Formats: sequence, C-alpha cells, structure tokens
Amino acid sequence: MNHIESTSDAVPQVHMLGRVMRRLKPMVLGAAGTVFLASCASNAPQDTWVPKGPNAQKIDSLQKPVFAVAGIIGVIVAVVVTYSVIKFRDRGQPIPKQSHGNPALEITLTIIPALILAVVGVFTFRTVFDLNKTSDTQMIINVTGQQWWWEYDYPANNEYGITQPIITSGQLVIPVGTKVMLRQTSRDVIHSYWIPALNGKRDAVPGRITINRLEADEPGIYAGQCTEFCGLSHANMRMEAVALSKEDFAKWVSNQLKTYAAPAENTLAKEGETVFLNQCTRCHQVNGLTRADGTPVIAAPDENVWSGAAPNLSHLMSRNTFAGAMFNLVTPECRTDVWKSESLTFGAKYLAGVDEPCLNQTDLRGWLRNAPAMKPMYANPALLAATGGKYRGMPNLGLSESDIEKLVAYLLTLK
Amino acid sequence: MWFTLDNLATAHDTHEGAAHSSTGLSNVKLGMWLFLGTECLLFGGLISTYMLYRGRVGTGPRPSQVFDIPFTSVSSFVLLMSSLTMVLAVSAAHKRDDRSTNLWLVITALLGTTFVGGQVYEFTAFYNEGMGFSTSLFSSSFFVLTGFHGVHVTVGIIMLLALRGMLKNNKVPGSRSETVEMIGLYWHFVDIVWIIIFTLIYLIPA
Amino acid sequence: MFTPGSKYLIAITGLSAVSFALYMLLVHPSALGAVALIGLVAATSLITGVALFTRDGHTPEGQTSAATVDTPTPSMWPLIAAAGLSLVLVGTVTTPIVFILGIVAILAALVEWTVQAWSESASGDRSYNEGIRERILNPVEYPILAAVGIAVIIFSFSRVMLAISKDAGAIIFIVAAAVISLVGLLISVRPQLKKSIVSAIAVVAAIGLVGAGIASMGFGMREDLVVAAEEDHYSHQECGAEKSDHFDKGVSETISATSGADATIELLDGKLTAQVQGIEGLQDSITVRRSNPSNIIFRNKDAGEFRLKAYLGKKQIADGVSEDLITCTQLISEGAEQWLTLTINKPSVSGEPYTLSIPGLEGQSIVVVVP
Amino acid sequence: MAIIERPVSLEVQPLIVVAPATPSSAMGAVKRPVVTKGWRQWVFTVDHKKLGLMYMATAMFFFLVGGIEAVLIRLQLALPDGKILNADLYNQMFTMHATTMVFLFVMPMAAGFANYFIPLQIGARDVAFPRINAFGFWALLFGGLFINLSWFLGGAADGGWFMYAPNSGPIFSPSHGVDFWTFGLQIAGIASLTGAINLIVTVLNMRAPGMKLMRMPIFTWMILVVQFLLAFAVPVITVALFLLSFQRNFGATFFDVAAGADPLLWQHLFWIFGHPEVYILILPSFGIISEVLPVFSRKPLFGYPFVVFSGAAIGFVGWGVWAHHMFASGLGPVSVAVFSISTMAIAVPTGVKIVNWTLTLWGGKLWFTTAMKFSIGLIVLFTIGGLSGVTHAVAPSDTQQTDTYYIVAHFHYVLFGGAVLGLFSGFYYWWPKMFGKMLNEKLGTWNFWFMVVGMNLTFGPMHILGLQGQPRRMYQWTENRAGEGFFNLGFWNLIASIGSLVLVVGVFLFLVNIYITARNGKVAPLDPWGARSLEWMTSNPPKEHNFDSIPTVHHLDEFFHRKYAEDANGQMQQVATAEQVLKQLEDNADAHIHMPSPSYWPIILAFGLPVTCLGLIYSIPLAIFGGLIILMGTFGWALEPSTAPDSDFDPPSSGDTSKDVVHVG
Repeated sequence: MNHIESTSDAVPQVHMLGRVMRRLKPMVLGAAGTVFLASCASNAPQDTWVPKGPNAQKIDSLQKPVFAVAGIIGVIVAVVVTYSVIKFRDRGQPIPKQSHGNPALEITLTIIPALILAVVGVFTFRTVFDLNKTSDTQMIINVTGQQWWWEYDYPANNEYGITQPIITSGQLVIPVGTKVMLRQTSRDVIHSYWIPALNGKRDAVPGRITINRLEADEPGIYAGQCTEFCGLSHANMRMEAVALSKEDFAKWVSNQLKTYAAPAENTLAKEGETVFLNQCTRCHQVNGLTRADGTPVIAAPDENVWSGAAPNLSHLMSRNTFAGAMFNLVTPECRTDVWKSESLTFGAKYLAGVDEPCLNQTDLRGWLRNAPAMKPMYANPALLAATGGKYRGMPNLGLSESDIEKLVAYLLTLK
Repeated sequence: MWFTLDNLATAHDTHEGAAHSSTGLSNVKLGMWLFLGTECLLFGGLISTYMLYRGRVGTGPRPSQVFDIPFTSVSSFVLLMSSLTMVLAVSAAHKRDDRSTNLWLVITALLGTTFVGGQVYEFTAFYNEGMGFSTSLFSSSFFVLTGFHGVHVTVGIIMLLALRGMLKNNKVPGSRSETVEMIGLYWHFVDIVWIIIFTLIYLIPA
Repeated sequence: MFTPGSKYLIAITGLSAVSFALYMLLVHPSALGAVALIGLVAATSLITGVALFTRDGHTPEGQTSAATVDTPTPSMWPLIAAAGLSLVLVGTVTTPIVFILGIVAILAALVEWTVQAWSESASGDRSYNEGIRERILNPVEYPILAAVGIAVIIFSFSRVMLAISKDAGAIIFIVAAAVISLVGLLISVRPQLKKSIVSAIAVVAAIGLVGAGIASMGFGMREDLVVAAEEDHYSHQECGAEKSDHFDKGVSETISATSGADATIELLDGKLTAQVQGIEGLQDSITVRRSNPSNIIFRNKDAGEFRLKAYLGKKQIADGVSEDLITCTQLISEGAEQWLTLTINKPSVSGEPYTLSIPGLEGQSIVVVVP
Repeated sequence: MAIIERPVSLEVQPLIVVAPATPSSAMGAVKRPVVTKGWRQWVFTVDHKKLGLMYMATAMFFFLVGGIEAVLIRLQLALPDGKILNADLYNQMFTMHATTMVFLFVMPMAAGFANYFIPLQIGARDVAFPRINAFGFWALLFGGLFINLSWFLGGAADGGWFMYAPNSGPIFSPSHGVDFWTFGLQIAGIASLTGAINLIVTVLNMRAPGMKLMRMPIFTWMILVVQFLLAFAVPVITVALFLLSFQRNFGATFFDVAAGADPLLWQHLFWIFGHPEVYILILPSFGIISEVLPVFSRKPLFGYPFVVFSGAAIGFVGWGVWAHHMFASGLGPVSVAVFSISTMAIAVPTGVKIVNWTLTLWGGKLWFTTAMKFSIGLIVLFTIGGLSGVTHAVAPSDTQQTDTYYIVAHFHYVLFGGAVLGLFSGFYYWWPKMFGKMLNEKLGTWNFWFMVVGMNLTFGPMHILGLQGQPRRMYQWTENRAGEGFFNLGFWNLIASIGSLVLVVGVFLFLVNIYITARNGKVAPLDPWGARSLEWMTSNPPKEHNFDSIPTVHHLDEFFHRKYAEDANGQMQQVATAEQVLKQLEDNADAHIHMPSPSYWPIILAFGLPVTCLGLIYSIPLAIFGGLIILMGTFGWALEPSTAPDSDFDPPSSGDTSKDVVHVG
C-alpha cells in the first residue's frame, strides 16, 4: 500500500519539478547559463554535460535542475549580501537595536532549504537505484585495471558470436543500444573507470568486483580517463569506448576471433616476428603465435611485471591507441577522420583498422626505442628491489634501429 | 600510547589560578574522561579491523585452532581481580591510609603483570603453532588489537609502580587521592576494554 | 660559557655520535654494536648536559665554592661498574646478551656515578644535594627500573607457562593470581606485620619466580609447542577428503564480511553451484582474471564436512616433471563458510580446464575460465 | 616569566647555617627555566598567548611552504604537457600541498587562535593544562618538520593526502616518503588530541562566573565543537596510520589484496576521520566571522542560538556523511542513497549559518574594515563552495564530478573562500589585541582584493575544467582532451595559473603589511573596533595573567553591554568607555595570582617523538633511544610541580631577574 502511494505521490512531484524547471530554464540558462556555456570549450571529449547514452542522460537530467536551483540560491545570497552592504553601510545612523534574532523567520529559512533538499533527495534516491539496476543486462565485459592501462575481456557469449573469450586493451568496443555491464576489478591499486558521455565513474578495486553499466545511443568514440589516483602515470591512463552498430560489432568480433596469420617468409615482417618472439613474448601475448618448433607461445608477464599482465597484442592494428591509450596508433589526420565521421560511416572507418599510411610511426617507434622515456613508469632495472626485480611498466628493451624497423613491419600485420 | 602515561603528569597539572570549576568536576578528571573517550574510538577502530578480518586466515591457523579459551578465561579473571584491588587502593587513598594504598597499588600492578605475562606466553605459543604477526590478516589484526591492549596494561603497570614510588618519596604534587583515582579510572577502562575484546575475539565464535 | 670539563665531554659526545653514524652507514648495522654505541651517545650527552648546565669546574668570580663540607657518601656504583666490566669480558667470549648487559651496567654506573659526584660537590647541604641528583636522575631511574622489573617478571612467568602443560598452565596461572591477592589481603588485615617480613616475602617470591623462569628456559618449551614449531603445520595444506591432523584441527566458522568476494561457491544437496558478483542466477563456471587475486567464498550447506579444492594447472618443477598446483579450504561443517584467494598466472587452455571441486564428491565441479 | 605574587619577606631567606647553595651556580639549567628574556622565554613557555603566537607563526611558515608547492603545481599545469616537474615530483607536490595546508596550516592556525583567545574570551587566566598545551605545540612543530624532512631523504610522500591503500603500500610507494608522512601525522595527531582535551576542559571548566554555555562567544562555541570533533576523529586516523605503518614497516598485510585484504577498509577509516576533519577546518573560521560581523555591524549575531545549534548539528551529522567521498567506489545503492541524503541534510545547518550572517548585516551599521571585508567575502565565496557541494551530494552527479577539477574548485571555495578568508579576517580583527598595533588598513584592502580576485581566478575556472572532464591529480594534461574553441580547457588552465600568481601577490601584501606594522605601525587604542566580547576587556597585548580580576558575566556580548545601554527611547547609548571598563577591573584586582611556571619537559618530551619515529624508519636502536627520551620527559614532567619552588628562582639581587613579582592591588 505504501509503495503504491509513494509512487503516486512522486508522479505529481515530477511534474511539478518539471514545470518549475521549464519555467525557470529560460531565466537560468539565459542569464548565468549563457555566460557560463559560452565560456566553455566546444567538443571537449570528456564533457560531463553532454550525455550520449541513457545512463549519462539520467544523471544529466538529475543534475541540471540541481545546478539551476543551486545557481538561483547563490544569486539570491549574493544579491542580498550586496544589497545589505550598500544599504546598511555606516552613514552615521544610530547604533541599531540589539535584537537577537527572529525565531519565526529563522525557522522558515531553515525549513525552505530543507524542503528543497528533500525534493532533490527524492529524485536522487530514485536515480541511484535506477542506475544500479542490473537485471536487464544484455552483455557482460570484464574490465581489469592495471598500472597504467585497462584490459577488457569478453567472456564467451553466443548471442554476440563470441565463441571464445576476446581480450583487448586501450579501446572498449561495445554494440550500440546494448546494455553492457562492466565487471571491474584491478590487479594492483585502485583505478576508476570513467567514460563521461556514457556514465559516471566507478572504481576498480583490487579484490572486489564493481559493477558499471554503459550504453551508447549512437556509434562513435567516447573518451575517458582513469580518475582514481593510481601512481606515477595516473595522468596517462586513458581509455576510449568505441560504440559500433550491431552489424559492425559482429564484424569486429569475427575479426578478433580470426586465427593468427604468420607473415610470409622472407619478408621484413617475418624477421619482425622473430624479434617479437625473442623480446616481446616475455610479456605480450599474441594468440596463435607459435615458436619455430610449433609449440604455442604463452607469455609470462607474471614473471616480469609486478602487476602480472601486459596488453594482449593480437589484432593490435584493429585498435587506434596503444600504451594505455596514452598514444594514438594512428596519425592525427587519420584520427580526426575517424572521430569526426558521421555515425553511418563511422563503423566502416573504425573497422578498417590501422594500415601503414595511417600508422603513427613517431610515437610507436619512440615507444619501442625507449618506453620509459615516453611514459613515466617504474622501469629502471636498478630500482626494482621492492618488487623483487619485476617491472611496473614496459622497460627499455635496448632494441637496435633495424630491430625496430622489423618490429613495426610485424606489428602492422596484426590486423 | 605514551599519552596514557602522560596522564600521570596531567594528574597534577591543574592550573591553580582557576580555583572554581564551571562543571564541578576537576580539570584532571574531566580531561581523563575525555581521554578515555578518545581511547574508545581507538579501540573501536582496532576492533572493527579485527571483526572485518577475523575470517581471513589464508593458509594460517584459524582462531579456533589456536585459542586456548580456558587459559584466556583465567587470565581475564585475573585482570578483573586487579580491578577489584584497584578499587581497594582508591578507597584506601580516600581514607588517607597510605599503607593500604601502597599495598593495593603493588598488588594491582602484580596482577596486571601476571596478565601481561600470560599474554606474552600466549603470543609465544601462537607463534610456535604457526601464527606469526604477518601470517594472515587474522593474525595481524589479532596481534595488533591484543598487543595494543597489552601495551595499555603495561603502561598502566608502569604508572602504578611509579605512583607507588612517588607516594613513598612524597613526590606526588597535588591531591594524592585524586591521582590514585585517575590511575584507577584508566585501569578500569583498560579492564573494560579487555572484557569487550575477550567476548568478541574469544567467546563469540567467528 | 664552556668550562674546560664540558668542552672535553662535548668532544667525547661528538665522537661517539660520529662513530655511531659511521657504524650505521658503513659497517653492517648489527643490534649489538648499535645498542652499545647509541647507549654511549646517550650516556655521554647526558653527562655533558649536566656538566654544561651545572657549570662544573667553573667558579664565578666573587663567589666562594659552595661545598665546604666534603664527606663522601658510600656508593654502589664502583662495584656495578666493575661487575659490568667483567660481564663485558665474559660476553666477548660467550653470548652477545651478556656483553650488552655489561655495557648497560657500565653506562648506568658511569652516569649515576658522575651525577652523584657532581651533586655532592654542589653544596654542603646533603639533602639539598640529594634533591639535585634526584631532579636529574629520577625521571630516568623510575621508568627504567619499573620497566626492567616488569620485563623480568613477565619474561620469567611466560617461560614457566611455556614449559608446563596447557592445563597445568591455567591452574598455575590462577594459583599465582590467588596467592598474590591473598598475600595482599593478609598484609592489609594485619597492620602489625613487620616491614622486614613483607620485604622478605617479596624478595623470596621474586627470586623464586626468576629462578623458575631460568629453570624453565633450560627445560625448554612443552612438547606440543616444540613439535608444532618444528613441523610448521600450517605451511603445507592437505587437500584430500580426509581430515588432516594439523590443517583441520579446529571447528569451522563463518566469514564476517563477504562484500569483497568475487564469487560464492555453494554446496547444496550434493550440488556445487557458483554465484558470481554482478551476474544473476547460478553458474557452473566462473571467470577469473589472469594474475589477479580473486577472492571466493566456499559455503557448505550439506550435512558433513567438506572442503573446496582448486586445481590450478601444472607447474614445471624440472624438465619433464611437473606437479599439480592445488590449493584448498579446510574441512568445514554444515552452515559454515571459508574464504579462498586464487591467483592464477596462466590462461586456461581448452581441454585441460582449471576446476573447483569437492574431494570425496564425484562429478561435481566448477570450471574456472582464465582468459 | 612566571608571575607569582609572593610576600616580599620570603624573598630574603633567613640565615642558613651551612654554606648556602647559590641556585644559579648549583642548579644551572636544572632549575626551572624562569627567564623572561631571549629565546628561553619562548622555548620553555607554558603561556597560552605565547604558544598561540608560536602556533600562528608555525602555521604561517607552513602556509608559505604549501603556497610554494601550490604555485609549482599551477605553473606545471599552465600549459599542456608541462615540463617544470616530473611525474614523481608532481605527485609528491600535490600530496604535500594538501597535507601541509590541512594539517600544518589551517589546523595549527585555528589552534593558534583558539589558544590565544579561548582563555581570554571565557575570562580565564590560562588553559586547563598549560604544560600539555606547550607540549602540543612542540609536537605539532616537530611533526610538521618531520614530514617535510622527507623532501631531503629520498622524496616526500606521493600517494595523495588521502593516501589510498594499496597505492600507499611498500610496493607502490617504495621511497620513505609515506613513512615520514604516516609518522609525522601521528605526531601531529598527538598534538591535536592533547590540544582538544585541553581546550574542551578549559571551555567547560574555566569559564568566568556567570558565563553560561549560552553566553559564550560564538568563536568559543565553534572551537568547542571542533575540539570534540578532533577528540573523536583523530583516534580513527591513528588506527588507520598504525595499520599502514605496520604494513609498510613490519610486514603486516592489512591492505594487501593478495592476502585477502579489503582496500576499502582504509577508505572507511580515513574518511570517518576525514569528513569531520573538513568541519574541523572550516568551523573555526565560522567562529571568527561570527565575531567579526556583529562587531562591525554594531548589532548582535542574528539568531545566536541557531548558530550555536547549527554548529553542534554540523558536528553531529558530520559523523554520518563520510561515505560521500566513496560514491564511486561501488558501495551499493542503499549506502549511496543514505549517505547522499545525509550529506544533503548537513547542508541545512550550514545554510542556517549563511542566513544568520546575512541577517546580521541586515539593518546594521556596517563599518568596512579589512576584517569585515574578509568576513563578507567569506559569506559569498563560501556560499558558492557550499552550493557546489550540494550539487555533488547528489550521488549520481557526484559520479560524474568526483575526482575532477570540479571537486578541486569546490573544496578550494570552501577552504580558501571559507577557512582562509576567515583566518585572515581574524588576523586583521585581532592583530591589535595580539601585538598592540593596527595592521595597515589601506594595504589590508589591497591584500583583500588581490586575494579575492586571485582566488576566483584560480579556482573559478576549475569548475569549468572539472565539468568538462579534466580529472584531478594529473601531472600533465593533453590538448587531445582539451576541446576546441578559444575557451577550451587550455585557456582555463592558463587563467587558473595566472590567478594563482595574483593570489601570491595578495599573500605577499599581507607579509608586507606585517613588516610595515611591526616597523612603525599605529599603536592600537584599547578598543579599536568597539568590540563586544571579553578578550577586549584587558590591555593590548594582554598581561601575562590576562585579567587583573576575573569579570563576572551577565550577558552575551558582555563587553558591549558594559559600554552601552538602552536609553528611555530604546536607543543604544554609550554609558562607559573601554578605558573605564578596564579601570574598573583593575581597581578590583586580585591580590594573589598564581601562574604556572615554565618547564623544560614539554619540549623534551615532544622532541622524543620524531627521534623515535626516525628510529622506526631507519634503525631500531635509535627508536629505543627516542623512547628513553619520551619516558624521561614524561617522568620528569610528572615529578615536577606545576609551580616552581622558591629555590628555583635566583635571588632578585643578582641583577638578572628571572622572576617577575607583580604587585597588584
């Protein structure tokens, strides 16, 4: 009974608040709003006021009225104070009556803000529970934070054609209009997963699984950043969520599931594979890669990296970023091309992956040459006593220029 | 930790200029109560930590495998006895009976020492049975909680003995009976904390 | 400002401090040397301070020397210093403990002796001199004596307790406390009791306790503790269906906080199911991330004692030889639960999955997928 | 120094048979440090006013240190991909900036004001435990220096002031910085705890006759609330810090996930302390401006009981909101909703205060001194901070805003716009009381405007930065995420950095003002502002014993009511000048005033703490040595009488008078 009553109570409140808001909107947005909005950047990739999915939309429609109310109250206080300051300044008037206040006025002015907050509280309450609903989840992705990158694994899911778990990093790829649940955790310290356009942030706490829900309305790339301070390169721990139409997502899945194709014999890329086998597979897995004797290569990042993992590089060139999304794998022109494309053409452009003309050679080579110089990491071999000799990030491998040349050629084959 | 010892010092650090007191309690007593209030939160934090971690034994022993309830019950009883003797000391001090005050202070200290001796024995036994300080979350939080309590008892014993020495050499500035009473307050508090710890850690099965 | 005596002492203090610093920085810092040197720093700085502040050896103009009567008081410190020296000598050939005791005795004697000598030259009034001495040394003597006394009693007592059996321990414990209380009661109700008798009781008791402590140290710990220490019961788990003597010694318990667990594995009606945080419904497999400590809870809802055993692949220990990586909970009874942390470093390969199973219960297992 | 009125006849000792010991030669430093000149009068003092000034000087020093750190941070972030600091140094910088400003500037500054003015405001001659007071100050100073020592010993703490586990663990923060931070905060925590107990006892027990609780000045009230918060919040952080040091230094695994630990334990413990801490920082300033506004409005604080109770309510509800710092950590919807509501609830008493301040101005006769300007500035700027706080009390919006610059903007409006402006208001208001000279008002006005403009330039743009998605604690920001257009994030970052330099000018002007005032400032009249409370009923600066006779209190705003009375028409008319009021007190001076004597032990005891902690980090023998100092200090203290015996004083004839004899009455 109570339940029914409370809902029916709340409905008029929604209307009332909505009505009040609608009437106030022109005023607020007109006055302070224009000044404020005009002075904001356009197209800031992490703007929290530009929702692109239902979760962020719910937050947005809750917070905008709150901002408006807060703004109005702030203006009222400022006006009253300014008025008093002008009106009551010392003009030689007699010392005022020593009144100790007016309880009725006092109580009124206590109850009014309490009521405003109560109304805000009701809506907050509903939104909190609304956002935490998980029963209608359509797809699960496991997200693991690690200093200073994110790993995404997609458990097998026949509905989306994921016959085997997919592991990727840097860019989270999700189908449009699908309620995706991220099961987050961390391998070392606390990180926080945040794609402002899709939802608020949720910490990835080691030893715990936290739930985060994303859903994108239309195809596109949505930027985000780790927001829980996680050590040296916290500033460089970025992420991007890529929303693809359902058909494009299926294509992406089938590409991720494609078996490994070794480069042709006697090519630069083949030599690069050898370098990769010798140097990179200590930490980086490429699914399907085999040694000369045909045994499968299983990387052992747990023996070399403190946190225990390194990005899986299978299908590296299907991503647009590397090194924890700190660097773009594509040149700025190609990046703009993808980011700015219409939602209809976006999928195709993204799925095209990275080919040689688009490859950001400078950063990738720089990274291979000396990774710690490009991104602060605890990668000095002399200072690893605390971690028992394990690195916390990619060390300087001391590769020769020709090795780098070969590696780049090889990495380009990992489509 | 050391602050408890410092109460001995506060015991007569009253500002003589203020003969009156607005609450009717002496400064020292009010200060001691406040201090015990802060101690409640200190132990509260430690107890919460223990309660959170008591099931997380990793590969180490579990509480029920190492606890020796009969022994700990006996030692808890000893600590309770010491509260009784402390009461006797305070009442003797109020009666200005120096001999009895001295006697009961020493007896209280000895009973406290017996308790701490039992705790040292218990810790050593646990260590031998495979439960070191860093064996598991349970062991760490157990040792930190009971260790903190043990340190509090030890500080109390030092205060008792020092007070005994000062009484003998006539070195207690300020009111004697109030000083004894202050240390008594502290001692009772430590005992009460132990009752809580004993109940939560040993008696209520995790 | 500085009298000749204090300059000399300042130099000594400085030297000892420097040697302590050098020792800590250059030589491998061992407890023995560090204690000796830091003790030297403490003692010399105290004496220096006293020398400085008492302006010893400096007679202000126009004032006669304060001390007019010079009667040396009897002192035990020469004796203690000598004893300390012999302890140091003995210690160099036997154990470091004796050496440290000797050092401590010498330093204590040094400080006490010096301050006493100074205070005696302060004035001709002996009680006044004693007051000065007390003001300097009482703050040090009181706590150290109390602490040492307490430590000796506690240590001896705990050694005795360790040597005797568990049951006797509890009895001894309560007897000791009762004796203390009774003696207290006796003394309090008999005010005419002579002080010397009380002292005698105290001394006898103290000597008896310390003697018993030393004897117990010689005797060693009681058998089960020695055995426990040698066998290191808890370092290796036995993951079979049978009860292990050591690993499963106690009864089972529940976990106070379960909020952090990734998955809960439940045994109900002979069936093993998994509940995974964030996923609705019961599962027959769980996904555990590679190289990531994942906390799972095992909950037994069946009659009987069961344990959860995790098979986590094989580990190469030599060429061609590998052993199973296995971890497990203890046997827990109905209604109980236990925490297990899994860290799996290698991805699972199809065909040979990682599993969670119950020893002694066939056909029930949960597959652990590690992508 | 120690003011002891003794009958003159006792000073000439009767004949002594044996050769007399001359204390100056025999006792040396072993006697009580009773000098009134030179450094000794400061180092061994137990006088609450001297300690208050030393607290303030210490806090000012750390304010400058924290300010330099802040400017370095802003310079680094002025342009994209800043190169002034590297990542490691930047992380240390923002950690230490927050730690310094919170624990070593605002808290000690408030403690300084409290120390100086609480006894004066309640009509007492000193605090309840003067030596503990001295000890608290030295512990704070040594703790602060100890934390900053880490800069020179391998790097400062780099985990953020919230020091979330496991990032603060031995693996992820391998330098000794976090160890110094933990132990330093323990030491400073001891200072806060002793200070809290001391001030609570003082306020509750040592009020002048007639001063009921509801007649206490509002500053005293707010400080009382703050001290209760401290007394119960500090033990919680003590536990957390102990757990962290046990993990870092002794192999425990309290926050080690691989052992099954729960990292959220640290967050709960930290914020159970940390949120009351926010009110610990802001309430003293609320108290200050609640003193300043009535004085310069010429009317009592509007709704005194409401302000008192709202302060107490903030103190209570402040314990039930900690988890709003953890909305993003996955607490579950029920906790999030509950803490969201309780956070909104705490906005109500805060709003009450703003309403009351505004209504205090209303209908007044406003006098715009610099102190008044700072107070009015606080009302407006704190309101902005408070309202932005309400926007993220709404938990879903908080998940967008938390850990972005929006939060940085919010709490700087609260802490700079609130706490710091309040403290500056206090400086200008009470400077004549403390030093007997008026701070230059003209320079003060410049100081005010530079600080207000500077702070708005610095922190205002941070609202935009945060809402447009710039996270906190980033050593660099990249143009890739800065958006387009002229007003992109780069523009606002630059403005914020320029604003910080304007702020620097403002603070510099204050230092100049101090210098000028000290050199040739205007001597303050007895009652420069027409003040209302007891601290003005004594000379400027106050005598050692504060009041010649303890006034009996009949009203809230006792001093004002002694000066003014209503005439037949209901108009307030002056009936007495401040000088007349003071004269009346002096005429009834107490014959015997015993003040506690100075002591060596507080500083010795406090010095033992950093030595012990240094030992715990580097070498156990040193820790034992430090422990011995502590024991010695404690027992020396316990064995020392609060007032020194006569033999500790030099004979007055010796010229170097170590003892003031005050003849009063």
